[in-house]
Amino acid sequence: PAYQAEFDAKIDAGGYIEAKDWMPESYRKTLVRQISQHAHSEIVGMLPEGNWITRAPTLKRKAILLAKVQDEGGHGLYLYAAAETLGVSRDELLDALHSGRAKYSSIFNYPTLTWADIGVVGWLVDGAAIMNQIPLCKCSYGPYARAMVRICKEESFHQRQGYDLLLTMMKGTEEQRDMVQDAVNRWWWPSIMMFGPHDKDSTHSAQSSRWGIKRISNDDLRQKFVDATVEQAKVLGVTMPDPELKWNEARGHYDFGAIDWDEFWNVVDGHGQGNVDRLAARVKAWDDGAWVREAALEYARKHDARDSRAA
Amino acid sequence: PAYQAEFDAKIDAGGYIEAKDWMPESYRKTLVRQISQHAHSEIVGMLPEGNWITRAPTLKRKAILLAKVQDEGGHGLYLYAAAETLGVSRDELLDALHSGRAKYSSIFNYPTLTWADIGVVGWLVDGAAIMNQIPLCKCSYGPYARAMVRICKEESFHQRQGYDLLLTMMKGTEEQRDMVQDAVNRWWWPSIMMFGPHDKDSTHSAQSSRWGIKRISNDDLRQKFVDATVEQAKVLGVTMPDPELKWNEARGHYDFGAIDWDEFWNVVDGHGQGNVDRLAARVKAWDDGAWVREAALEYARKHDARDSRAA
Amino acid sequence: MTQQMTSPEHIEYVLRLGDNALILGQRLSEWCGHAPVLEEDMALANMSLDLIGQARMLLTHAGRLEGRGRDEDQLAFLRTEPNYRNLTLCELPNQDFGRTMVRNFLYSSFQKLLWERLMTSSDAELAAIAAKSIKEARYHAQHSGDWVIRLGDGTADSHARAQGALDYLWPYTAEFFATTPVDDAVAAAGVGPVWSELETAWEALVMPVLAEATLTVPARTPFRSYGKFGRHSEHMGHLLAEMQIMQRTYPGAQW
Amino acid sequence: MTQQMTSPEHIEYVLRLGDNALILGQRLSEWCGHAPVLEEDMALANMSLDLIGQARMLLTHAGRLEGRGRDEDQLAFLRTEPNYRNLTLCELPNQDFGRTMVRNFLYSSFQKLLWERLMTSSDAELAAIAAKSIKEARYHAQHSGDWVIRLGDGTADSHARAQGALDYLWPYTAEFFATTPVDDAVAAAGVGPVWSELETAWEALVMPVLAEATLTVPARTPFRSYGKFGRHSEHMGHLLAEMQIMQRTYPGAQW
Repeated sequence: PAYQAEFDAKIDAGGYIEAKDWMPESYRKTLVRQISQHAHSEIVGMLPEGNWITRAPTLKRKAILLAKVQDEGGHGLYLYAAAETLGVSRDELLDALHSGRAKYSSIFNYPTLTWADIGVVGWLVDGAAIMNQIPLCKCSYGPYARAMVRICKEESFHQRQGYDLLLTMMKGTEEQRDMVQDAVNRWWWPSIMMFGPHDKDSTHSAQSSRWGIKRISNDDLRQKFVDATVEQAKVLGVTMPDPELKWNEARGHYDFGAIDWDEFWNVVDGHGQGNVDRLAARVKAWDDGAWVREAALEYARKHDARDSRAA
Repeated sequence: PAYQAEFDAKIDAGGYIEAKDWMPESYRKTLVRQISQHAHSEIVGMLPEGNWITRAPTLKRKAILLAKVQDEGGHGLYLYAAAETLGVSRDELLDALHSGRAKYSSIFNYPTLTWADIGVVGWLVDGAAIMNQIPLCKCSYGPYARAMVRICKEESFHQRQGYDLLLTMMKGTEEQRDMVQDAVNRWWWPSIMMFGPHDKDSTHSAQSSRWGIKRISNDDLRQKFVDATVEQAKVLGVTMPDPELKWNEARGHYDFGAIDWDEFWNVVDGHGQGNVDRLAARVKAWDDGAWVREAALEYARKHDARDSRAA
Repeated sequence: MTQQMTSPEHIEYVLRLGDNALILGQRLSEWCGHAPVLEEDMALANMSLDLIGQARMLLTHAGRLEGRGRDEDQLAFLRTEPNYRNLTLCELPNQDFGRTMVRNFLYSSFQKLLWERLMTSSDAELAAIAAKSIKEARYHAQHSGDWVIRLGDGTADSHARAQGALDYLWPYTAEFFATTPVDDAVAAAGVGPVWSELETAWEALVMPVLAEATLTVPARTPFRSYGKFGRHSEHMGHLLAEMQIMQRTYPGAQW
Repeated sequence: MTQQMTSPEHIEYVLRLGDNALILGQRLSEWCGHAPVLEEDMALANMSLDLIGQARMLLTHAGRLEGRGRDEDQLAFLRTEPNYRNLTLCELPNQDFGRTMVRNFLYSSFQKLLWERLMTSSDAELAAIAAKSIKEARYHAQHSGDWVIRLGDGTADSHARAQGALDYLWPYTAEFFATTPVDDAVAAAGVGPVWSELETAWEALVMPVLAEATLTVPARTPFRSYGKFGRHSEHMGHLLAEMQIMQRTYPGAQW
């Protein structure tokens, strides 16, 4: 209880909780769930973009995409490291992913069908991710907050690159413009679903908000994203697949149509073959790599043994 | 000895030995080696052509190539069946192939690098094969002779299709004609090596000739092939990569340059990564299919058991 | 050439039939030389050949209906991905022999029903193609159905693989029966059936075989695939890259 | 731009360097998301990125030397197979992590020697590229060499896999040192070394690591591969079909 009071005071003062500090078990659990889910999303998220690396249309774009996917691997690393400060190992977390117990952002279950998807994923998906993540840079858990600062910086770079890719395509042939519009049509609704259920249907928000893990509500973030993105769409010359999308002078915001939550929950619940394929790809990589990890361990064991004999 | 005399008489009279007939052990062994080597060549030979099925430039050509490769599988089947009449099982023969004990025609270790290779393989490789095989249609072992009749008929159909493919390409663009010439450059020498060593260096010929398993000498068949093929090359408009190739009025045949037998023996002895890749592909197919073969056996076993219980 | 009955829906319907045959034929052709036994190498090549043959007739017919001078090869090799109308099921990777056979069974059972109905199409050319193709579909369904039973009721390993294949593929069969205005228009013109009407008959064909194979049919989920509407899986682009490369590299050349 | 020293051999020599980087970079990029541990996902992406970066500089330079207005992308994506001059080793499929690492080690050890020599090239642009690339090659050789040792001297299984990888790849390394008139001409102009001269130094680099990895170096066989002469393996066509498809499908488009 004394610990609890100290913890609460630190939270209320806007201070950071560090790994060595006492924290309530539910705080720890919530953070592990949230950070690992985010880490898993980064590494699963390498797959839809990785799908186009070998077919990138120019060497410059191939290099940009490679660097981006590499950054995502890096984000996964920071985040697993942040989760490890809370007393779980990366292997345990990966096991939860591979066995289907842990979740990752269901946005990555959607397929990347054309090169324009690479641009749209950068623009909309990374854009929505940043909107979600910026508040986390000031979240109450220090290691997570510091990881998010670095991640947000890189993500906004990725978003600009995605947008630049689309600008180039929109200046190209009619076929290229159609490709961009088609990709926007497929990714728009999934992107705005990335902010999660409406506030009234959201379970974790109150407690998380108290802890400074979730500082802004789903609906507020979503509105912010829509407002920013619709303006960018105008510059780009694409239209969002939502006839109800229009500026509301009174609210000072864009109104938009009703979200198809059945679709959202279907994808979250894994009733998508995308989920099956993504998970199978991760599990296969892990299983195929088992002999490599074992070899590295065995080599280290042998050489530690030799070294200590020599000593 | 009485059996031997009867066997010799039948051979001398140009009659057929059948599976149930007595035959010398060395005759049986020679035939098993020759027939199984031929069977293996057919199924390994599916690989270099199979390499282009998914990339065939038109649907018509894709269908022709599929049918051809299917025919080769069929030849493999007839030949394994002919070998089985001599008391070896297909599984034993395949085991000898997979373990590297049995040989197959080393021509199939060469890669198919462009679509023109598909035509040239039909024209030159099947052409040389037919030249080798026609005498076998009258060989002394009945089941083998009958298999060869059917095979030769189909092979000459394939050869015409290959030639037709090349004629079409030669009527096309300069790029297409270059592709054909390049393929001819790569396949010409390997094709004429298909007739084996010069008669003076050939080990099996005398006995095989006595048995009617090998009726015409390597060098005679090779000459016949060169004479026929050079004329076809003229019609096609390609040149063979042999500056010494020219009509010899006195001999009534084409003279040609010296064969690089080092190259021949390197490829026969498997000092080619082609050999490694082809064999690996066959072994992988066999190993990957083990569970299917086991399932079929187990299903048959269970249902035979059920049927006999029911009876 | 039956110009009076041609409509965009009619063309799309024929293209869809042709693309199914083309794309599954392409997939099956990848097996060439890699099957578990020689007899299956030949059977798979043979089924691929049947499907490529169907694709040739159907795409040629679609090109004529369209009237823009596109032949079978231009349609087969020079469209972009969203213009292919095949079922997603057809483009999925072969994976192992089990998945290949379960797919062939699910698909060719459906095709059998389709060709039966198309034999009386008001489009005489399509009816003729159906009359030829139905025999092939019957053989494909028989051959793959026999394997589904052997694998499902074989060893523990083969049962697990066959069940895994069915679990993986089953959700994609919902697409067979997804309603579309194209079907309604085509049915109204007597060209062919609305595919959703075939669901009951299809289940009556496949369920007994799956039962004999001791396989458990998965429950339907809300998952839907959209290949026949032109929205494909990630696998399609890789398949097309390989299939199209010659025509893309040498535009206009004769082969 | 050093026009006075440009010869067809010079262009081909630079193209060969560029194609090595391009094709191995393409292969390594296939690993993305599929490596044994996350750190290796990043390392492989990083090495691929280094190689694509080298390819961009080298192909741009080759295009300028050629003077026909071809940029890096036209050279990377719009040549036909025999015009690619990479070593066959670079185009072989990745297969498992072991084969990938053994290849990287054999190749980057060679590349390290090459860049060292090219830092003093009479072609100033090439010398500048070499100065940048040598750091990358050093890292690649270090990273892959560490893995070769760990895998070779790890478990029985990893030893067998590493040995199998070495047995498979070793024959292709003879191509590094195959003599060609191109090298002679280029060496005479001071542009770069004759590759065959590097054999002893290369063996001095790789042998100790292979020995520490407890691997047996196969005997040289008469087998020769000819990728750098434009005659590739069957694997190359499939790699190119995938790599080129966008440029082949949308000629002239900007991306």
